[in-house]
Amino acid sequence: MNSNIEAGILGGIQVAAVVAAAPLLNGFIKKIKARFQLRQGPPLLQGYRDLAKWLSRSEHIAESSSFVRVLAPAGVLAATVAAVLFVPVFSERTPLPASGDLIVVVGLLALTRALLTLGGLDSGSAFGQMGSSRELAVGALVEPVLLLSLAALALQPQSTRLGDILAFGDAHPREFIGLGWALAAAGFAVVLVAETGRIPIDNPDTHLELTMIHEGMLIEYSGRSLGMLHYAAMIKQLLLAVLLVNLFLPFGMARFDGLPGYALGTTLVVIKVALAGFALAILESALAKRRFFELPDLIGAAAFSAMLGAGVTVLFA
Amino acid sequence: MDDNLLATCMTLLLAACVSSSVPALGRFRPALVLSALASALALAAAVHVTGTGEATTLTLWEPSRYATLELRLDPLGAVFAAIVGGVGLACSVFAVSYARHRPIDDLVYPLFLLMLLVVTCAGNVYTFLAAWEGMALASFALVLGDGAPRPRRQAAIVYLVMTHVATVFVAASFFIVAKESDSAEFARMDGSALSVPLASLAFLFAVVGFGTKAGLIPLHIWLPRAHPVAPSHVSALMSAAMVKTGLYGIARVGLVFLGPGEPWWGIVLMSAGAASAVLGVLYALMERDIKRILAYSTVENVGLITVGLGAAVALRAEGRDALAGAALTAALLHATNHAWFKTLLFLSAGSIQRAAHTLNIDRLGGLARALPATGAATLAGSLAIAALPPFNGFASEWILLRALIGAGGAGGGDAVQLTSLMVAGAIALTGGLAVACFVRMFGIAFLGIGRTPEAVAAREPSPIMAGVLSALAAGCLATGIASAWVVRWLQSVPAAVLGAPAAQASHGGQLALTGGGTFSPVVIAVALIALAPLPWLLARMVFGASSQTQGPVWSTGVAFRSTMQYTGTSFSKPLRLFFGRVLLPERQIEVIYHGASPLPRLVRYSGRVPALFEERLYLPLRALALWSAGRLRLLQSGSVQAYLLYMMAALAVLLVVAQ
Amino acid sequence: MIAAAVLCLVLLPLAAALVIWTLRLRGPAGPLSIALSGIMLAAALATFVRVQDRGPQTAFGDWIYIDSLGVIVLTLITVVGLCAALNSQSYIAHDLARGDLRVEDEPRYYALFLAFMATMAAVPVVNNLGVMWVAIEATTVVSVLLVSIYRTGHSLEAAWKYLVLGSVGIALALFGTMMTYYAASATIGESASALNWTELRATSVQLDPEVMRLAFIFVLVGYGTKVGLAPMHTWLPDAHSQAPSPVSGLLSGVLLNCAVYAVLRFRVLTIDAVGGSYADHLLIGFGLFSVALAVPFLVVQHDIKRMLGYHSVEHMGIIVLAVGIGGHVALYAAMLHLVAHSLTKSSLFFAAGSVVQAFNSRSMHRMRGLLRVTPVAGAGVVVGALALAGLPPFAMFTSEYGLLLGAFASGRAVIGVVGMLLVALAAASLLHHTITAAYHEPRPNAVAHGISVAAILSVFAPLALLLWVSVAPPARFNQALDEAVAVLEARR
Amino acid sequence: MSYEFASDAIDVLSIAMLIAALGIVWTRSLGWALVLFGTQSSMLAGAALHAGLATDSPHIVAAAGLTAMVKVIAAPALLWLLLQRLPTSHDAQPSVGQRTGLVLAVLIALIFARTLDAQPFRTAIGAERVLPTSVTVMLIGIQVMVTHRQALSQVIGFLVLENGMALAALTAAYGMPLIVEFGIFLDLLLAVFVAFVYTQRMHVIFGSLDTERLRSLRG
Repeated sequence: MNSNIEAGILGGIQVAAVVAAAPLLNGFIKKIKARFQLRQGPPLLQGYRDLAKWLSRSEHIAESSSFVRVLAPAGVLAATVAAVLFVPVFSERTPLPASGDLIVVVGLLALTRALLTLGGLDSGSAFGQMGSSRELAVGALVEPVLLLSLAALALQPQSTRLGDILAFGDAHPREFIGLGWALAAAGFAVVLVAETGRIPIDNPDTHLELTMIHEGMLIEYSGRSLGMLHYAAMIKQLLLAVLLVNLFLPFGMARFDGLPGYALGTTLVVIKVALAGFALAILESALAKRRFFELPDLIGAAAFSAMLGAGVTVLFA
Repeated sequence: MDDNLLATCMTLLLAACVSSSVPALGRFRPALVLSALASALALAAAVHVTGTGEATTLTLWEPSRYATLELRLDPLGAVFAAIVGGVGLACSVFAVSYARHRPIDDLVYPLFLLMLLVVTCAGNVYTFLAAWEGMALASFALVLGDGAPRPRRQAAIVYLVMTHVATVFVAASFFIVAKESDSAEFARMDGSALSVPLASLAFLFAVVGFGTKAGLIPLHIWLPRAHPVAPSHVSALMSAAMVKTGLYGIARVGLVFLGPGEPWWGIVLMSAGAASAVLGVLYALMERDIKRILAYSTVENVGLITVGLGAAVALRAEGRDALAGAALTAALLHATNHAWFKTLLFLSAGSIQRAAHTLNIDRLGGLARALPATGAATLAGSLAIAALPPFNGFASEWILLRALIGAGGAGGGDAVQLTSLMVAGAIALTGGLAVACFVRMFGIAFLGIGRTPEAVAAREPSPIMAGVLSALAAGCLATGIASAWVVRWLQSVPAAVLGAPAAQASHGGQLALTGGGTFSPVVIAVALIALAPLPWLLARMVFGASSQTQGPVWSTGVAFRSTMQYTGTSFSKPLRLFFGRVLLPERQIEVIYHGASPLPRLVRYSGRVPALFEERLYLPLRALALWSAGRLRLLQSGSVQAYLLYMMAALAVLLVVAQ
Repeated sequence: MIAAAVLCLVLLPLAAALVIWTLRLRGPAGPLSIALSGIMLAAALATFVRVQDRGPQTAFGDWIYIDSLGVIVLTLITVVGLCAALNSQSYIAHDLARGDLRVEDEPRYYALFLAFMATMAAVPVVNNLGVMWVAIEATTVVSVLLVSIYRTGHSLEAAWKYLVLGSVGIALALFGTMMTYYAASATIGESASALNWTELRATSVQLDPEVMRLAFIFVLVGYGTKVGLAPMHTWLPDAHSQAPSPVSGLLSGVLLNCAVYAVLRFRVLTIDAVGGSYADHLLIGFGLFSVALAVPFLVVQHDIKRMLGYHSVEHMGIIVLAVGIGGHVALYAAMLHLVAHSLTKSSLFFAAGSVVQAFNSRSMHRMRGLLRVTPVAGAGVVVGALALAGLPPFAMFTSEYGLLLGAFASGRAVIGVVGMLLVALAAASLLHHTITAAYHEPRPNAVAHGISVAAILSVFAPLALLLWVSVAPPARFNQALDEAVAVLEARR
Repeated sequence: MSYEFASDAIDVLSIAMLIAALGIVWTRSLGWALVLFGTQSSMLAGAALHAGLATDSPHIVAAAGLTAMVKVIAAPALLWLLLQRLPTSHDAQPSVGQRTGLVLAVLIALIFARTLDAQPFRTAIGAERVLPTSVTVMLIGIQVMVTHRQALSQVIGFLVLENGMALAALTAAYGMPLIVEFGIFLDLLLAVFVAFVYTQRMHVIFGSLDTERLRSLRG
């Protein structure tokens, strides 16, 4: 009985931590990018100030919007936070291990994409609908890559629970790391860039309507709804970063249990996520945005590598 | 208890047929009311049989010496009987206010329901084949209606012809098994002792014969033509229930009759299913008529169910019965879930048709505000069919993917493992495309502002219809959340077919597969429902209430008009280009200039995605057949001498041969 | 009692025909033919009941012998005959009014009609196979005159081909009968009764196999021409499309049955004498070839009556195929198919007759909007087409099911499946043509046409009978089919 | 009359009938064809007479008489009458050359003589050669119908076919019961009469007896 309460508290802490740290990672990436462009860049905590600004502002609603205008932001944020419940952040123990696995996480991410695009379509403005159309096109290509890369990892531990994958990776590093793992990691990296709307697939900082995918859908939103949507985007970014680092570099996360385990886990996660953020920032500064209709080649390559990874794992496991 | 439930259901349906001929009762639509009642009874009987797991038999009469009409409802058949009952109930109630009163339809509709039921609970080969052709005939009559426009007539004829030819394969497959166990009774037919080539032939015949009815690619060409022309309540019945009888046939032959079988059978089935799923949803994305979108989406969902069946066959051939049970459970659960949301979407299409007189999404728009009830129900249906939590579509997709990933793991042959993983990838792609397809359908049709006066003037057609839609939407959500108990209800089928139940459902609504993997739809739903209002309450506490102001949509300073919105075609343009090599889209752009000025006066765009299978496979075949028939026709040249020569030749050949 | 029945069946109509021909009766000829057909039906039903209760009946010494196989064919002749007589009233009246038929041809038509009925009725009742040959030759001669009653170039051409091919076929059949007589005379002796079916059947095992092998070939090619089996079928579509529709109904419905009846008689003798599956292989070969050859002609056919003619070739092929496959189930299916085909095909020809008269053309392209211009006849055509295509609840579905079941039971599965696929293709083209014609929008100038009560009865009575026999057949019907199959099952 | 004499006579007469049939194939004039047919029928009657007397069975003798009446006198006379009344040319209009027609007929004779020779046709009179000859005459009859466009030639071809069969029936196979024989002749006469009526009607409608005109019903 007490283990349930303890797990519940730990789960709550994990969710709260992720929700709290999300804007920080975003600020960190912006700061590194600015440094590369030899400029000061916004302060690390600017993300929090932006959120506070949006959440307190009044909203301007389009006449032509329907009940979807209310449903979309609420649904997107709820789904994103719900996804955090099934992801191992500080150790291999996830808040609700028996209730969901990688398929549920993929499903919840798909739910966020669906509600976000519906929100974009709601008001009828061409920019929002263009954003939705492109987000769905990219999303449709990304989903198989996401599933296959995670499935490739799930083959060896014979379980799709993310916690088990992490524990297996930590316990048998030699079998875990291999060609299959590398290909799956490459695939997942492209997924991370695509889902968070980073260059070379999408440009997060632009306000040029015709080029933005993710920002396009939010164009009709203002005030608190806009704040919620941005917040959900930041949480998803942190969530995917955590997934990338924890599942593909699970070393040391499941070594001890109890307080010392969490401490070690937390420090490792913070370092790894920072490194990931750093890498993302380098990527954004080095590359330019690809033309939209060239994306299938990039995501297609990722899909191929994820599929190959899964195949290799099967044949040589 | 179930057999007299079945008997009363049959008599009610026959009474419905007879009542249609009584003009006086016309206004009360006795046929539909009786059909609804009968469907409810059938649903009850079927649910009870699957729940308890024991079969019930009912012998009717003997139309001829070696042909007896006999019913036998066993757990596998009862699942599909339940689907027919449930869908029949919803469609009949919906039809009371939706369907125009045509005496012929009132006669044929209950007959169609009766045939559907008899197919699912046929006890022997003769009853099955008689009901199978009767079902094809009845649905043909409903699709044909008064045969008014030419495409509707052609669609109906193509459908009847393809089904009639496919029935020969079905009969051949049954007879191969019947000859082996020298009995035509389903209970005693067992082909496990068949030699491998003969059993494979029986299996392939079954896949071709039943695949045509199910709509598997490349045998699907009748489906997207026949469903849209039928009245909505008939399309719903065809898409949600009739198509499943094809899958029931494949399951009956592949899993029950042919014993463990060969792994490559499963691989063939899984590949056909995956192809149907991906191509089905891709074509659905390119369609503009709602009913054609839903018809292609039926091809997709049939593909998903076939993947489940294929996995079950392959895994059972390799002896991994736990995973095979999971795959079979996934297939059956998806069959029931599909019945829920496909019926909902087709009936909502009927409601839209009645309200806005068109189903072309490029001429709708803004219906969410005009038809709130239909809009909300269609949104629920769209999210469910796109397999998104917390709806029922996600539950069956989860079990399917979990079974496939499990099949990909160690323990089986490499071929099965690789195929399972590739198919899992294909299903994920299908899921992504399905999200795109149904967000497009719902978004373009229901959101934004009306593109035509009819769309703007649309109003909720009738409370009964809205009521049925809301009930179905609630059903999608409820069966999503309670899918653990639905799976427990289904367990009698894997237990009967594979010898071991494949999944347990614990009290907390958590679903655990014996092949490994747990999942709790209740927890996910609670999390979503709790987390949705939480941030807003927190924000209200911290930042106080946020005021709202109304205003027109921002369109770069120009007055916002409905033509500025995206249309269905433009919305699916990115995906059309991404999958260009598969879809081979065609387009013509004509630019007309005004005298010398460089500004174009008129740009005319026309584009289409060709129906590849029809144009590259079926039409050339038909042309060849007509050409060769024309050549052979010269044999009847009209000259008596030639005819005498034929006789002389026949006589000479026989005299020489027979010595 | 049987002697009286046979007199009513054969001599009475002949006498009436003679009277009508000589006295040039015009007015009463029609009703008289209906009355006589009614009497013949009553006689046939009485014989049917008597044969079923007291076994095979003989009369006039043993010149007349009716067993259960014969009585089924006989009853079908009279049932379809009565409907044909009913249909003739309105059909001939319409043609007379339009001038297609000359006034003095009316008595000739009814005289020949009754003669045709008489000669056909004679075939299943005679014991002597030689006399049976004479009766079949007589039916050919009489029906040739009926086919050419319109005195147009086309009907003359059809009649000429029918006469030439029919006569050559019948001559070959005679040669076969003669060789059977030769083989029989070695065992029974040279008496006239050597060709009697009763004696032949009793001593069939001792017949000389070599001679019987040759005899069956000539019989099969000879009578096969009358049955319409490919490649001897070429006269059938011409004759059946040019003849007046009531006559086409008789030709397709029951005359082909008489020819099949003859082939079945010789098949039993050959199997007993030659043994093994010699006869069955020939029958399967001809059956499959007929069904296969009919399909291309059905796919591109536009003339409704020629299409029905080719369907007769196809369905006779099915019956012969089923008999060839053998075994109790397949033989039962063959007999059921024989009955169902007679009723369906005759009803279809009667309905097609009034449709052709309404549209004044036989081309299905011109018959647009069948269900709107001629609703009742159109409905008859559509329902008949569904029955002919072998869709439930009609009996042809059960018989085709039986054929496939029998094929698998007797190890000839591949033949069964190939046959059924060809039949499905033929049914597909039939459904396509009829439904397109029935549901197409009618031509603007098409005016709705009524249909006389007699014609309605002639179209829907056989269909009602068919439905009764298919869904809930009376015990007597099943028993009759069983006994017929018993006759067909050879001893060896 | 002894068996040997009768069987030799039948052999000779059957060979003669074969030659007559070849003559019909060769000739282009309908008149000659009718004459050849008449002679062939008379030979048939002779052979039947011999067989009847040898086996002293009255019904074969009666059949011989019937043959003489119907096939030697009635049928040719009927056709000659028709030929006179219709102002058509007496050309038999063969569709193949005379020589090729003859070669074809001889070919048929050889093939079927050989294949049917193996038949163990033991007859009382011992005329083993008769069956192959009769089948050959039948097939030459069909060949005449196939290779000639003239309607009357086709009728003559049909009659030759009947003769071939009657030869086998009367001599080798003890004939048929009288009642059946009578029926056969009646039918033969009826068929010729109907053919007679139709050739006249054909002449009225088409103006000639060329069956090429009868090719409009196709497909």
